Amino acid sequence: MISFPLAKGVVKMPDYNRLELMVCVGSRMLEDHSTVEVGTGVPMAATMLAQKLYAPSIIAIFEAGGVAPIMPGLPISVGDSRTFHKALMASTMNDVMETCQRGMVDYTFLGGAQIDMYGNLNSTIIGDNYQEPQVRFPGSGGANDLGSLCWKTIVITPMDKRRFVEKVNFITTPGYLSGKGAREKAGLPEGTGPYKVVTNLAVLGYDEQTCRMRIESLHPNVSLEEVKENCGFELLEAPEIRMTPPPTNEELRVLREEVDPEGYIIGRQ
Amino acid sequence: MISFPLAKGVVKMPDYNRLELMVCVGSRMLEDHSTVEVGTGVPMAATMLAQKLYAPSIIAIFEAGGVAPIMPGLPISVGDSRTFHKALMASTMNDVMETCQRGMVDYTFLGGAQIDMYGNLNSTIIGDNYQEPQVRFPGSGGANDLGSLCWKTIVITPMDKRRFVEKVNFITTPGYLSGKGAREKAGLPEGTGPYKVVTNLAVLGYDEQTCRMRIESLHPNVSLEEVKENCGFELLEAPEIRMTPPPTNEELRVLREEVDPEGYIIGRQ
Amino acid sequence: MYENLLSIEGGIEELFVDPDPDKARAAFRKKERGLKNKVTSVKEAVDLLIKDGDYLAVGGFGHVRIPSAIIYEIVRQGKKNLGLAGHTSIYDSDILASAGCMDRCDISYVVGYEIRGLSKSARRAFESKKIRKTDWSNCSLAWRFWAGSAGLSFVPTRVLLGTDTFKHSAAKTITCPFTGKKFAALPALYPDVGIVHVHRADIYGNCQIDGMLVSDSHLARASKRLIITTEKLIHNEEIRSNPSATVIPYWCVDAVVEVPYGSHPANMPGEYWFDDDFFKMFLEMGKTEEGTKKFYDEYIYGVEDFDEYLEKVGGFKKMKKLRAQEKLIESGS
Amino acid sequence: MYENLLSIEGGIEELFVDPDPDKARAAFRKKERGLKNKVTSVKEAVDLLIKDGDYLAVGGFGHVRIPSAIIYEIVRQGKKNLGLAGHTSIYDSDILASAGCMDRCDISYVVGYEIRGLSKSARRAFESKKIRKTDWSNCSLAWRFWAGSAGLSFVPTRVLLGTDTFKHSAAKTITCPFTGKKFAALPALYPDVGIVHVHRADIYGNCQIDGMLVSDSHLARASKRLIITTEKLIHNEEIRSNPSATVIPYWCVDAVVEVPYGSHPANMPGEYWFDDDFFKMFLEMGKTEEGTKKFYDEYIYGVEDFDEYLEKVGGFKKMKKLRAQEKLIESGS
Repeated sequence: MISFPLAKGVVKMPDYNRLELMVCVGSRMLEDHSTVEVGTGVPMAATMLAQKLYAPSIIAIFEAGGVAPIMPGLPISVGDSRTFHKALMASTMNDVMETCQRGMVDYTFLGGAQIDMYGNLNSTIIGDNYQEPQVRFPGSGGANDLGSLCWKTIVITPMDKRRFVEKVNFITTPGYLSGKGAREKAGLPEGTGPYKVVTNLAVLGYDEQTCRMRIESLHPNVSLEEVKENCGFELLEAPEIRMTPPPTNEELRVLREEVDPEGYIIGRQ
Repeated sequence: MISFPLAKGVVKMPDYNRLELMVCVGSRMLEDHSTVEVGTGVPMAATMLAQKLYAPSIIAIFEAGGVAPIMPGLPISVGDSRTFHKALMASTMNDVMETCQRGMVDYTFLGGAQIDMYGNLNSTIIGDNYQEPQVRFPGSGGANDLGSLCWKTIVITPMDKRRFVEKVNFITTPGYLSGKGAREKAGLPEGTGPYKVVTNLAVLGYDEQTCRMRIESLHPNVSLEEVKENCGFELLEAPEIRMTPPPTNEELRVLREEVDPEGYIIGRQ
Repeated sequence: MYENLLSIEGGIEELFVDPDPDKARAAFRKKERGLKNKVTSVKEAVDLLIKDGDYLAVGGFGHVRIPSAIIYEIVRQGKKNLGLAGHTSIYDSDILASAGCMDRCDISYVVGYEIRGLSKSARRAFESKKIRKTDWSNCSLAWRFWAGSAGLSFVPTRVLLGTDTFKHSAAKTITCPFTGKKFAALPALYPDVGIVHVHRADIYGNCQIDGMLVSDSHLARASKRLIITTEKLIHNEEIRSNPSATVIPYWCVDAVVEVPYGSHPANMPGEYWFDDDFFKMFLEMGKTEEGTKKFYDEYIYGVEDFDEYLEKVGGFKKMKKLRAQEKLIESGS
Repeated sequence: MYENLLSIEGGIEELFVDPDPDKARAAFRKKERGLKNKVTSVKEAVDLLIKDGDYLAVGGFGHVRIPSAIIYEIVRQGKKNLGLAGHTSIYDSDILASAGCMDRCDISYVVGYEIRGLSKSARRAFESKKIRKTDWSNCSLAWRFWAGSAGLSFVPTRVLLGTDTFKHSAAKTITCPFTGKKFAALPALYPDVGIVHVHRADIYGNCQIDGMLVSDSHLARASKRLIITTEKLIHNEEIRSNPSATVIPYWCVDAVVEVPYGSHPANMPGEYWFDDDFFKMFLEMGKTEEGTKKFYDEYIYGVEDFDEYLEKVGGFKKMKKLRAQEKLIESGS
């Protein structure tokens, strides 16, 4: 089922870290000439890299109102002045989210603290007591809005058993909820939902029948076992599992020199 | 009950026509430093005259989005460029009507083809067949919105039995509907409703208990009988009926020279 | 508190446009996202984007900032059975209705010309049952556009309630789940085609409008297809130098046509005043069917395009006069 | 189609603000309509307009265009038991929560500083039950402001549905009377006090904002009282020369304070960039309770007003540097 020969223990190339890897792989996901609503953090770097290399005409949209900026540097915030620098429109949160709600936004690109097999995301709390949690995370921000309203949700997050869990503590942002048809039953727009998960080990997608997460491509020098070991639930496998092409020198150069020279994202290891 | 001595047949001063009279009387209705949403036609002239003479700081609002303009001439339309000339804001219809809906607009100033004893207005059709009426009038325009949402509705319209009718053919814009409490029961905002009707013969108001129209002041040389004869329903009388002060020379001069020199409104006799 | 939840009252007239947000989303999903040059001609825009039977929404305020060139071309091409959002619709609805292009109309304001009075030609059209009618108020149509632009199927409001305007609408009542209060639920309005005249646009369709927007930002977003006419085409760099001024983004737009004086005889705020003489003539001719026919023969069928029409109505000399009136410049003569 | 009308699902957490539109209208009815000079000081604005127990809404985007001077002054005056709309609320909510000024919060985003990570001081505050919490999403709070600005009690949307964010909100489901589809009804949000920092305002409170508005035009309109801080006071004639640029009209406003650099350490679009060093220091100090206490002692209690604070954080030299960063001007040194 695996179409390339790789074993555990192969020496990993030390020339990029896992965040650089995720940003580079994420940057290749976005179709040119499509609209993408960009969440804060890693997605901003991946989108900026995509614009510089693969999707020069991708339309990046930011939830505070920025549409299609020519970003002079990595935004620190999805609402800062870089998100509307030489933009086509500097609008409002309502306008942007209403644009998502009426079906004009193809992708959203999100991070997340926890994810389950249906792509449900938790960025709210760890713990059972909502009013007095073990850890309080920021909450939805725009994530629930975007994961509800955009056509396809791409998540970028590193992979380990604490993040990829059987059941998230709190569904902040809807994935496929409890499985096929559950989004529509809940009242969410028809035909929307999780699309890909870009991790430091693999690219994951979703099985159409069950809406469960599956392995679609393995990153260089990563084995299927390693991916499964780092996941807290049973991962399905795509009919054909490919190898993710490694970050190219060009990707890494542009990422390090032009996208995030200060290391806000890729220096957070 | 009538506090001044005037009989039918007294010679009327020919120095103003009935539209001039209505505009002048209407211009005195508006409190300075209040917000008024101005309907098209006569109300525009009355508001402009008020601004020049009595209520320099009245805040005129127009339904296409103009707020507090310094009008260089009589607007032809409640949406033309004069309604936002040197305005404080040039906004949208939604913003203006939402401002009314949240209770920020004190008065609306409307015209109307037919009115009944509860101040319900018809500007839609004459005839019984909605799809094939005898006369099709414009319809609500903004009148239903404004009469629903502003605190006090002032209507300016000449008086005769075809206009002041027992039952309007079509309630375009709500007055007190069927009487006290009916607006609230229908779902309209609490405490809103008709306030005054300025006609060519008298100023009319409403009885607080019954919400029925009543005579409050008679215009110069107009008798109570004349008012009643020109009304298709029984008019109540205010405890004290005053005499409307006649248009002053100053009012007429400003109206003719500055407000409507082209006679768009006052020349329509 | 909730006893009213099931007692929905509803207007009795026809709902002309499906408010289903998922059907609308399916249409919006197909719209072009890329930055494509969309500049075309009036003729081609109308030919390719407006089909017989379509439901139209026209921007501006009836005789202010209306897309006259497109309206005339619709008549010239003989489009049939159109629906229209008669949202403060004055000269635009009159021209379409009197030419027999329409068979249904959501009315908030038609037939009237504000202080210029009623139009006989529009009355003939709208008093006939050939145009199926449903009544609303100005802002109920504006809110319906908002609901469409927001991808919803309805919006609650506090207008229409208790009136015959409600009865002859297609609104319904709804009970607020928080307060138990009654609201008028208005169905979202997703026009097949929106048509808006703007001050400036780039070739992709990013638009700037001076002065009041009326409901055009929402109307444009709610429309499945959108035709923009613009006084001036500007370079994309001008758009990008002031992104706060973009009121309609390119992704809403399917065609951009540069039409200077494209709103004549209407008022174009900041550019030119109403052509009062023209309106007077139009309303006078409209008093008889023959007059109306003559008007169409002369000013619409009798000209090749809008430039020729502008020459017929007075050319540069007239436009200069209307500009001076708008700019409050006393004429020397 | 209507079988769902009565099966209302609802979030289980507390609704902090009454969405009754008639009660809100009664409050708005009392607001001043006249053009009054509303210029005052930070101290007086906070003293007169913010009462213990009030529910606040803060404009901007948490660390972009926030009204820092007012936030600090609220702490300095020791206001208590405040509620807050935590709508992309970052530095603003942290400062108020960590100082113990708040006892309840509608949360869509707190605790986080976007790519700068989480704040320990905010976590200590928000992980405690001393702050009662109800969760939402960013745009559900924005739509709640819209519903307030529109004088409604609710607005239907397609977010929150199916999630624990819904369960721990105070939203309810509602069935569309036209399509039978399920929506999330969000209660209108009418804050007691809104606080917005803008680029320019006149003495009456007519405001201009450059760049994205986020939700501020609606937040401002929905608030029963509104405090504006502005980088610059401008003459009313400037407002009247460009009425399309007015995003908040004076009638919403109760106080206007000129506070240059009034958003520091936040980014003020077009004016100055984030003070990165300051944020680094703040987040570092926040790691311990002692550090947090020290921060407040030094930067809030230890200064008389915002001008003194600006001197402490680096004065004109620092502001010049932040301006250069925002303007993308390479520094010579």
